[in-house]
Formats: sequence, structure tokens, C-alpha cells
Amino acid sequence: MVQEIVHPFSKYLRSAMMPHIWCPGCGNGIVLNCFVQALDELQEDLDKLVVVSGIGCIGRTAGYVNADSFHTTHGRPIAFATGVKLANPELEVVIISGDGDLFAIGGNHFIHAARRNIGLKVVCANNFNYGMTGGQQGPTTPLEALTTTTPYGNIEHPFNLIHLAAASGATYVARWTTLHARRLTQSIKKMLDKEGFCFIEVISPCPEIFGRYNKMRSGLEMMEWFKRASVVDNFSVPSKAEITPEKIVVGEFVNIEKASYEKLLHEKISQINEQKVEW
Amino acid sequence: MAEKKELEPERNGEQARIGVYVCHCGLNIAGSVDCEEVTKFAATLPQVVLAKDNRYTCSDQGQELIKNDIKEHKLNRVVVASCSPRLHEPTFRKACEEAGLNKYLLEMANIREQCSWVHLHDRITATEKAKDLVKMAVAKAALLQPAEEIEVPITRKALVIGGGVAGIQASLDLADTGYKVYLAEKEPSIGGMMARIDKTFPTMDCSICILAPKMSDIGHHPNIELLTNSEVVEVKGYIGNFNVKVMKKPRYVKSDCSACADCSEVCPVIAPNEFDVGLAIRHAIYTPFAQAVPSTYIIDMNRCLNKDGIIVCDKCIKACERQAIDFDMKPETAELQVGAIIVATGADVFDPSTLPNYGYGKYPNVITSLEFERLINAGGPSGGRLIRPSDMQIPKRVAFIQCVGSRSEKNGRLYCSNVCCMNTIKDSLLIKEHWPETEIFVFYVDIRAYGKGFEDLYRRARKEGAVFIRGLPAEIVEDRKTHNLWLIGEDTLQRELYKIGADMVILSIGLEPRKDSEIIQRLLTLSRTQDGFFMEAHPKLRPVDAATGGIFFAGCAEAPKDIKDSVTQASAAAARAGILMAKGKVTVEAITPISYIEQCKLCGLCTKVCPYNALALNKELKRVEIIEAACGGCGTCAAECPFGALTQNHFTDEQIFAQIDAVTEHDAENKIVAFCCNWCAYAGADFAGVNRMQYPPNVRIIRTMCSGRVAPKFVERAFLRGVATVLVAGCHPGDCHYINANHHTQKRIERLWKKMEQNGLNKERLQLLWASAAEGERFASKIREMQTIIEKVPPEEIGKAKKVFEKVSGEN
Amino acid sequence: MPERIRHPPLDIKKVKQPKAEIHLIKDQCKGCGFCIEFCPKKVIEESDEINARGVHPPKIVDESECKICSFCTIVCPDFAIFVTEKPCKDAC
Amino acid sequence: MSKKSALLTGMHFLNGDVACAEGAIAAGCRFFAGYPITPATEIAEHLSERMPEFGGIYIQMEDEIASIAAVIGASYAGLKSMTATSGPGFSLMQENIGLAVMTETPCVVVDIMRGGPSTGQPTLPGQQDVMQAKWGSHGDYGIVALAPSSVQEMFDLTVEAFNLSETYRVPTLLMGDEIVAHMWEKVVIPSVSQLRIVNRKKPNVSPEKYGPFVPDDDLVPPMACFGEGYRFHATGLTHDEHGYPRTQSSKDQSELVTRLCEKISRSADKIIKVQEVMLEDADVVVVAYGIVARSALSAVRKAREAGIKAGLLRLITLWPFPEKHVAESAKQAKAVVVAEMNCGQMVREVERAAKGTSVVFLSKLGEEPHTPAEILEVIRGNI
Repeated sequence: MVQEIVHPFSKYLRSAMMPHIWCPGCGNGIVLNCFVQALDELQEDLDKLVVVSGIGCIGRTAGYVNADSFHTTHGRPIAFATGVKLANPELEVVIISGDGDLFAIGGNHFIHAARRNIGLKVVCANNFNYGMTGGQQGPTTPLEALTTTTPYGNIEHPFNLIHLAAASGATYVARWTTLHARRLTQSIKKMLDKEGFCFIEVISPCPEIFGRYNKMRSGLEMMEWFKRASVVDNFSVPSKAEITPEKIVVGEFVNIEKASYEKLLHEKISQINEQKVEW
Repeated sequence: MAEKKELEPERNGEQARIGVYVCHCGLNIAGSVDCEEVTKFAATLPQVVLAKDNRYTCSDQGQELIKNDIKEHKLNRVVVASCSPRLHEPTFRKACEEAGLNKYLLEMANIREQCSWVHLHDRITATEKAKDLVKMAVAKAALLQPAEEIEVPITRKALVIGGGVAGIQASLDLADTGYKVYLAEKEPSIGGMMARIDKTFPTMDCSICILAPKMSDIGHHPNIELLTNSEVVEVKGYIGNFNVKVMKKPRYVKSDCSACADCSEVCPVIAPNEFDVGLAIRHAIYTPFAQAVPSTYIIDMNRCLNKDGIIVCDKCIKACERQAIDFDMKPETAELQVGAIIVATGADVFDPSTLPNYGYGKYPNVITSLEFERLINAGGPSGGRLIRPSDMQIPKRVAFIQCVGSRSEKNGRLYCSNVCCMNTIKDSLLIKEHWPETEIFVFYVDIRAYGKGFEDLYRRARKEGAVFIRGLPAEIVEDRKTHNLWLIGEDTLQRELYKIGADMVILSIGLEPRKDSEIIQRLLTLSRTQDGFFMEAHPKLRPVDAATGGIFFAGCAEAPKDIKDSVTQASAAAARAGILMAKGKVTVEAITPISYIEQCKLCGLCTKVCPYNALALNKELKRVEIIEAACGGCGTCAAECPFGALTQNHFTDEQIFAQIDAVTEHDAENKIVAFCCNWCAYAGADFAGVNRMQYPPNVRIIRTMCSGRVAPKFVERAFLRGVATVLVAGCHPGDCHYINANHHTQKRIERLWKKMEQNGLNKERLQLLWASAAEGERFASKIREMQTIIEKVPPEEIGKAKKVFEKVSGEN
Repeated sequence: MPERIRHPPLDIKKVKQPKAEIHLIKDQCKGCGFCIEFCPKKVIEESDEINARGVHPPKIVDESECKICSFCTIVCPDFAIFVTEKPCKDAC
Repeated sequence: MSKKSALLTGMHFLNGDVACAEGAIAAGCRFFAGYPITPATEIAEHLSERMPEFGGIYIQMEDEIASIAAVIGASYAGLKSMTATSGPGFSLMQENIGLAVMTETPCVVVDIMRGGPSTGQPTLPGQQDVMQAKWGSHGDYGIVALAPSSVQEMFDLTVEAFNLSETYRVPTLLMGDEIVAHMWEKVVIPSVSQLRIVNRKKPNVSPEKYGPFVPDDDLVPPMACFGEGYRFHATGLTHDEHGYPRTQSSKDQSELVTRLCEKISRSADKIIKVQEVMLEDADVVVVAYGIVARSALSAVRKAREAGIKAGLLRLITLWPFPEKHVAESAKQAKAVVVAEMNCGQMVREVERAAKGTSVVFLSKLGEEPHTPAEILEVIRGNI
């Protein structure tokens, strides 16, 4: 009876780092699960994969995936990854980080990497607050939501990350909730096969912190909210994709072809060096 | 645009010279109405220059007579007292035109459907009523005006509803003629019932083998747009110009599907395949049968594990190389403009589980003829082996029971389902062909082998040894252990009881109207017979036309029929629709409004009530413009106008007042004046006649195109003239032939009721009835109800009403 | 098709239905209940036992009902459950 | 552009920034990420033209934080990397200089010092960042900082900076100033074969056995790079030898932080470079670095002409601090004069090292460095 049962995905995870630090009902585990599922389905070469993350609960993901990985300082994963990708374009560089890390302290890096269309694959687990530091208000906290720093209700308008990513020039933009695990997995697969800057927002439950303050005390309650509120509407208008308690528009919003920064850069480099030969 | 001035000369010009023709219609009318007396009476009426009766006015001689009289006696008005104008008005209008008389100068008195047939046993009162009806007709005729019809173009596209063999044939015929055809099918594939049948009688060829090529023609035909998994949800407009909305339910599989079946192989969910009557398994993602058109697979969302946008199982998605699976598909609504519609919605089969004595559903080895078709079919669940569900063994003794659900007062339907006899004969031959040793018994009421080659097939079956026993089993009992069956009943030829054992019993089930027929009926404003099948415009002469213009029938939607008849009727319907579209235009009846400019106060009320936006205020010219082509001819604008500035051609205020006055000339206090709309209530009254429903004779029906034409002043006039009760009857709300005109009727009647109450009158005297063309009984019982009301109306009440309405109806 | 279905499918035995084997790594479970709530066939439910983390891990109600959609596997944040197909010898 | 097809060699007339850029290329730097700022901008401009010619990457990032972050990323992906900035940018970079220290990332940060604080005097020289170089990022760590005082050294020390950072897996700072950066001088560039180029040591164990932070005897761990199949983890958090976070353990904290300091201090003798001029018998020792050292040299020469026993100790390595050299030269001297373009930064270290010998501080701020006369005067005043 007590024979060791081995999970089929354990080969993608660092056994030394398991079990992960995440709370019961936290969606980060599902994001990680979907990510490795996608790796499994694509038979991705783990030796050529680099997972980068920043600060926050989801930031631990880098440490959990059994590939080259780097856990940067607050908000810097995209800037760091830019260096990695340009230095070695052969590498598949995936950033898995949180809404606060990527869009508050790291917001500038996000929009510029998207603008440059560097071949980075960004997955943002959006839990509407700063979970690890105890539940402060963040760039995606809904209006009127209660957090430890908005005890009277949030008066800041949250980012519509989909609109932001699309406007910044991402070639692939999608949003799912952790309940849409299958579609999320398919999106991650698509993203890994695409050229240029890709972005997936995953609405993820944070029952222990955000939920506690906002009357959704269990992961199930938050997942039920996702089920109730989410509407699959592919390629709908990003600007109309704000998240409200009543409606979470999910789906693929952008999927276009555009030459990546590294491709153009290396074309330039070879042009320059051909010219030299002619001389 | 016809205006008062232009009409002046006709109006008060030379005296009206009216000819009245009273028809015996064999004994249909003469049987209960004294036609000679009615004719004599007619001759006495003002402006009548001659009155004649003859046996069949619709016959050539009858028509010739009218033509000659028009020429000889310079008749300028014609009244025909015979059947319903819905039946023969076109005939007599044509006669008038041929004699050079404008067809709008004809008026009919309906003394058959609305008199002789509904008062079969009271010759005296029936005759009196007939006189009244003629009097009304003459009174109106005197005021009739000639009118010119305008023409509107026809959309040269057709919609065929239903993709069974009838719909397929109709679509192909029309498409080959060169017309664009939309074929809407509710199921995921076309093919209908014929696709499920193994062999066809009497030729015994393979059903799907001859149907499949036609199906794929549909799929590839450049002129055909196939809409499967689709239902008609809205129909607006009129002959030649229908706007149809078709709701296309999502398949969840894109047309890129190559039908490779990889998806259903991995689908973990199984369900009984409806196509095989549940005798075989299918998956949640499936195609109903091998030859399905389109071949694109479909996901049964009631079975699929994935619910409300959450994909839990993605096996099919992963298995599909072409990535054709799309769980995000949403219903789409196609908006079609078509000139003609062919209804080929087919029939359902009778459910024998309602007959406990046969034990269907209880005894595994009692199956229906449809289940038999799937069993005997090589492509079916048993690979063509006729096996007993109980033990999968091939039966040695097989019994067929005929007329299951047909020709029975208590069990199912009254009518003969038409195909079952030959189907059983065919089936018995099939069994003999595969397993010659099998003993076959057919229990029947009588065998109807009336068609070409049918009798031969019947003989063959007998020669092959099938035993035919007259007299259906009273019950079937089952041997619990062996699941063998005993059939117990009386052989009505031998006059002896039988108890015959069989390994398997096949119930030869009848056909019945589609359970959802009402939907199509309502959408297309069709009428249905008592059987529930759609009613043709004329059972003999317009067998594939619906009463509503531009709509035609094909296949079992109209009545049970076999493949050959369905195909024949389909081609006929296609031809009829083709003729309509070939003409390219249709003439609009000249029943459009007439405006009297000087009375118009430009209040705009008429423009608000018009369902077709056919009226527009022209502030500069200070008048309402009438767009005849757009006008549907309901007349509700005329009813709405408070200033008498609008009236309706051929249904003018004067004409209707004249009819009212004619009715109320004598013993009004015992009469019912009924205003009936042409499409539902009046047709319903005709229907009551056709079915010989009897009701009190003191009702006098005034036909308007729509109940929306009934102006309050008509009702008031009737009461002013001392009538006991008034009935206003129209189509059910939502079924109005003029979109929503009858919704104004409701408002007006409510206003009248209020007024009656305020003036202390018994509002019961004014009744409002919604009755469809099929609801003859509803109409009849309303009249009976009103009869009892009349008895409660004392003379002083009538007097009081006269006073109350004196002031208001002053103007005319 | 409108007809009511009255006979069980004749080929019900012929179609091979994969047999599931559900694996629970109980001590890894944090008791979020996602696998239970979102199982389309409701083949698992909360158990009474208490695992190493002090929560009630799921228990199997009816393995034979499982369609091996494996949603539980992917929706489990803690990699505590997965499903495999029984090799044919035990299955058929 | 195709005229400069290869590494520069031989004699050239260049400005400091360009010399630095050429030094980087010569050292094998193939990744530059930066953000324009006076007076370091020419380094970026020159590399934007030169890098592609060597298949290297030049990218202008959205700010200096991004620049240093990208530099760390590129280094982990296997390229020698560098960024260049000035005071305000240097301040922004401190966060990730700390990350580079913690993750032991070989990389070079060039800080062309200008007048501060804040935006201060963008086009004028200063030496106000030298303490920030040592203490700028939070936490304890060892770091290497070099101070060029000529255009030639802008070339030479850039090469040296890369060699040191590769050797010790430590971010190495080139603390130039506006004048050395902008002045034009003759530069002699040795041929490729004569150049000493050091590359980081690679692991010689299999991936299974590899721990990214398992140090050798020199306390420096061999460095695998991303994509080489070692599948390792690195983090800014306190970590163990496998790079796995150890945020709750005192042991890991003290072991790691101590090693980060000691891997530099223990090798100080190997790292430190100074220039000693006439120190043997000097009564007055002038200590200077960067551009100021050049005035100091001529002041010392003038003093000798005037019969005063003066000598110069020029700090080439600022950090680790050349304590021994200062102590040695201060021993027999009467006084030590420290001239810096700040309000007294390195002088504190000198005082610490000079033990008892009186230390005179000569400050200068703004447009120009100390003149030789000004320094000579102080020398005279201290005999």
C-alpha cells in the first residue's frame, strides 16, 4: 500500500524544491501544472528552456521547473530575460511572474519588451493583490476591493492587462482563468510555438489573502466566481476586456505574425558583415 | 394613388346594375337552402337587374352565363352567392374580367361554408340567413369601386424547410432550374426518414444507395446553400418578399473536418445513436451515419463532458489533426430574403409504447417497423442480421402487426398512414430473402396495395409464404424465460380466436404530424387539418399550395405518403414556386388605403399603426403619402383615423356600413354581427363549415382582411342599429397575417368595453375572439356562447345602446 | 430524431470503454477540493481521513464511472492526483 | 562602416570613451546594454556601431535598471557583458549590482563620474562615486573597482576589468571620470596575441553533480551557462550551493555572505594594482587616482626639482583598497597628501591605512581637477 506513487509530471519538477510553498486553493499550482503539461505535450527540450520569474508567490515557479531558471529582483524578470534571449536566441525564455511584479515595479520593462517584440513568453498569474507581502493593493486590484492598504476600498482603476499588452505590440495575447486549465495549456503551447513577444494573463485564485478580505474565503469560491463570470469570446476588442465582478472576458485576443527583435537584429548583423566581405 | 375625386364619376355616376347568381353547388347548398327562394328574394333587392340560380356557378356554363349577362344586360356589378370567397373569388373575378368588368366589382355571399353546411338540419332559417347574406353582398356590391392592381417584384430565391427526400428533391429541382435555394434542416444531416430505411417498395432497391447521390448533389450544388442543424425562427413579409431568420445551432466542429473519425474514437462518452433508434452506440462527438451530408462531425453538448465554456476533456481536440474542433462556436442567425417557401418538414412515427397491450418497451422482442429497418440494414447496428434484442438470435417465427397507431378511434390516429401495408409486405419479403425458412404472420385490418406495382409485391409476399391474418391481436403476452411472444386475437375472416406464437413481433407503426408543427404553422400562418397535417389551399386543384401565398408543401408535412409520392409532390411544389419566381413579380390586391386629403388633419396616427411603414406624412403637401407596394392591405390605418380621412379600397366605410345596415334591417335584436379577419377567423368559420360543425344560424359574418380594419364606429353602428351582440374575431396575437395589426384591434375593443361600461351597457354584448384557421370548433362554440348572451339581452338594453351610440356614430 | 428510444444498444458490449485507475498522492493534497468539485462524473469525494498536512484528501467513489478526462490531474495545484488507463488485461 | 573590419591594434588617437569601448571588444565583450547619459554616452554610441561587426549585441534599454538586469541575463547566457553609465544611472543600477554580486555574475559596469549629487554637473568631472562603488548596493559584499587616469588606461583597464570579473565571478566597476572619458590621447593597442584574456572557469562535473555555487579553493564556483544542459537555478535570495532559496537559515546566510566578501579580500594581492613613483625615500607621499593623479605626478616632479623628497602613490585599483601599499609608503613619510575631486572619500581609507602618519586632504570640486601648483603648495606646506 505504501508504495511510492510517482506523478507523471515529477520529471519536470525539482524534487528538492517540492512541495511548493503555495497556500491551499492557490491557483499558482494550476499555472505550474498547465505549464508542465504544455512542455510535456510539446516534448520541449528542457536543456534549451529558461524559466525566469520575479518577486511574489508565483515568482517561486522558476525554482520549481526542472530547467535553467533564474529568480530575479522585484520587477526585473523581463529585463533580465531580454539579456538571456538576445545573448542566445536558441533558448526558449519563459517568464512566469505576478501582476505586481510585471505591471507595477516592472511595468516599464513589460511595455518596452512588448514594443521591441523580443521573443519572450510571459505568463502573468493575476491574483489581484500582493499576496506574498500580505495582501496589499496592486495594479490589478479591482475598484472598491479591500486589501491591507485599501481598508476603505480601492479607489485606483486597475490595469486591463489585455488591452495594455495588445497596445504595447504583443504578437499573442490571451486571458484564461485557472478553471480554464485546458485552454490555458493550449494557449501556452501556441505561445511557445510563436515568434515574438507573447503574453498570457491567468486569473488565479488567492483565497488566503485576497479572498479572505473580499468574501471569497476558499479557492472553490473563487473558482466558482470564475465559472460564473467568465465568458469565452475569442478575438474580442481588448479595450472592452475589463474585469468586473459580473464579467471576465476570456479567450485569445491577439494572434498576429511580426518579426521578432532578435530576428531583425541578427539579420542586420549578417547584412553588415556581408557588406564587409564585398569591400 | 387613388383619391376620392378620381372616384367621383363611378361613385354617383350611372346607376349600379347588379346581377345576382345563387349557386346550388349540387346539393351542398341546395341540400339545406332553398336556392330558388333566395334567388327570387335577390331579384327584389335595390339595383338588382337580374338574379339567377344554377347548379354549379363555378362550372364553365356558370361562368359563361355571367359573362354573357354582363355584356347583354350591361351588368356593372356581380354578386355570386355560393362557397367561400377564399375558394372561388379568383374564378369569378376572372370571369368578370373576361367580360370586361373590373374584377373589383364582384362580391360574394358565402352561403355554403357559412350557411348550408353549418345549418344542415334547419332549411327555413338557413334560407333566411342565406337571404340576409345575399342582401349584405348586394348592399356592398352597389358601392363597389373598380380598382387597378399594382405589381411588386419577387425575390428569385427559395427557402426549403426540411431536408428529407421531399426537401432534397424540391431543392434540386429549383436549383437546377437556376434559382438560388436555401435548404434548412433541423438535424445535423439531411436525408430524413428515407436515409434510415433499408429497401424501398415496390422496387426493392437500396434506399440510401439511391438517396446518397442526391444528398451529395445538395452538398455540391452551386445554387444550394445548405443550413443543417438549423431552425426557422422568424418569417416576415409576404408572397415574393419573405424575410426569414434561420438559427444555425453550433456544431462545435468546423467545416475543415475531414470526417476521419479520429475524434469519436477517442471520445470517452457514449450514447445511443438516435439515427439507429438507439439500437447502436455513438459517441458525444459523432456523425449520425456514414453517408451524412454534410459529413462534418458534431458534438452533442448534452453528452459532452465539457460544460459552460470549461473544457475538462480535450481528447477530441488533441486527436483532430485539422484542428477543426471549436468549443467556442456560438449560434448564428442567417437572414434570408426569399420569394417562395417550400415546407417539407415531414412526419413523426407513432409511439406504440402508448398501447400497453402490445408490450412495446416492456417485451424486448417487440420492435417497431422503423427499428426493423435499422436491424435489417447492412449498415445498421447488427450488420443486417435480424436479431432478437433479448438474445441476439435470429428469429424463426416473425409476426407483423398492422395499423399500429392508425385507423383507430382510441389507439392513435383516425387516418390511414398510407405506407405501412406496403412496408410490411416489403419487410416480409426481405426476411424471406435472407432467411427463407422464417415463418411470417401479418395481422391486418385490410391490406391497401393500391399503387403501381404494389399488388404484384403483395402477391409475391403471399407466394413466398407470408401468412396474412385479418384481425389485429387483442394483446401480446411474453414467456418470461424465453422472451418468446404469444399473439392473441380474433381472425375476423375465419371468425375464430387465435393464439399464435412468435419469436419476434414487428409493430407496423403509422405516421403522425411533427410534434413541433405548430411552430412552423405559426411562423408561416398556415392552417392544419383535424389530423394535424398542413392544409393545402384546395385539396383538389391546389394540392401543393398553402392558403398563404408563396408557400408550398412537399412530402409528409401535408399528409402521410411514400417516397414516390413525396418526390412527385416535391417536384410539383418546386414547379409551383418556380412559376411564381419566373413571373418575377406579383400583383398586390388593390385593397390599399384611400385618403381624403381635405379631411386629413396630419395627426400622424395612421403612420404610427401601419405595420409596414407604408404611410408617410408629407408636411409640405399636407397629406399622407401611401406606398402601395409596401402596403400589406390590413386597413388598420383606416380604422385608426379619427377624421374619416382614410378608408380601405374594397373595404370602405360606406361598404361596411351598408353591410351592417343590411343585416340590421330586420330583427337585429336577435342577431350577431361578426367581423372576421380573412386569414384566421373567417377561414376558421369556413373550416367549421367544411367539417360540418353546427352552430346557431343568427350570426352574420362581415369579412375584413384583418381584424385591425374594424373601426370602433362599425361596432357602434351595429349597436346603434339595435343588434344584440357583436363579435370581432382575428388571428391569435403574434399570428397576425399583417405582422401586428391585430394588436390594435385589442386596444380598440378594450376602449369600446370601457365606453360600454361607463354608459351602463352590458359589455358582454361585444365579444373578442382569437381563432386560427384550424379552430373551427372554437369559432362555433363562441357563436353558441353568444347565443346564450343574446337571450340575456332585454329590449331596453338594446334601446339604451341605440341612444348611447347615436351621438358618436352621427357622421354617417 | 423525435422517436423515444426503447431498446438498449445492441453493440453496447462491443464498444471498448477504457477502464480508469485513479492515483491519489494523499499526503501531497492540500484539500482545495478542485478535483472533487470539477470532476464531470463526480467519481471522487472528500474522505474522512486526515493526511500529513492535516486536511481531508479525496477518496474514490466509483472508478468505473471515470472517463479519464484527467481534468483532476491538471486542475490539482499540488500534483496530488492523476489517472491512468488500466492495461487491457485487467480491463477487458 | 565596413572600414573597421577587425580588432584595433597599433597606435591610435582616441577619446577615453571610445578607448573603453574598444577595450571591451578586445576583452571579448559581446553584449552591451545601456541607456544614454553624459558623459558616458559615446561608449554606447561607439559600441552600437562596433558590436554588430563582431556579431555582438548592442541594445538600448528603457532605463539603467533594465540595462544592468539585461547584462546579468546575457552573462548567464554565456556572453561577456557590460553597461556604461554615470552617477544618476549608477545609482539606479545599484539594485541589480547587488543581484550580480549575489548571483556571482561576471560583468563590467563603467561609471564615468560627473559632478553630483543628483543630476549635478553632467559635463564636468568628479570622483564622488568611489564610495558608492564599494557600498552602493545594500548588504555586504566584495567588489572590484578600477580607476583609469589616461585614455590608454581606459583601454587597458577595461580589458583588465573583464578579466577580473571573469576570474572572480564578480561585477567589476570601471570608475572613470568625465575628463579621461572625453580627452583625446594616443593609445597603443597590443596585438590580439599579446593581449591577456581571461574567461570564466567552466564546471568539470556532470550536470547531475553540478552545484552552481559550489566554490573551488579560491572560493569562486565554476560557472555553467544557460542552455548547456546543467539545468541549474539561481536567485537573488540567500541560497545554498545548489542555488535553492535558504531564506530561513542563518548558516547559509553567513556562509554565503562571508564567501562573497572573502573571495575578493583573500585574493586582494592578486587583484590590486598601484603606480609607485619615487616613494623609496619620500617624506611626502601624494595619494591620488584617476585624472587627479596626473596633476599629482607633475607636482611631485616639480617638488623633486625643488629638492623636496616627494613621491606619488597612484591607486589603479580602488577596491579592494590597496591598504598594504599605503601603509608601506606612509611608514617612513612625514606626511601623506590625498587629492580627490570630492569632499573626502578615499582619504578615509588612507587615514585608516596610514596609521599615525599625518594625512592632509586636498579637495577640489567643479570644472577642473587640482592644478600641479595647488598640490605642490600643499607638499611644501608639509615638510
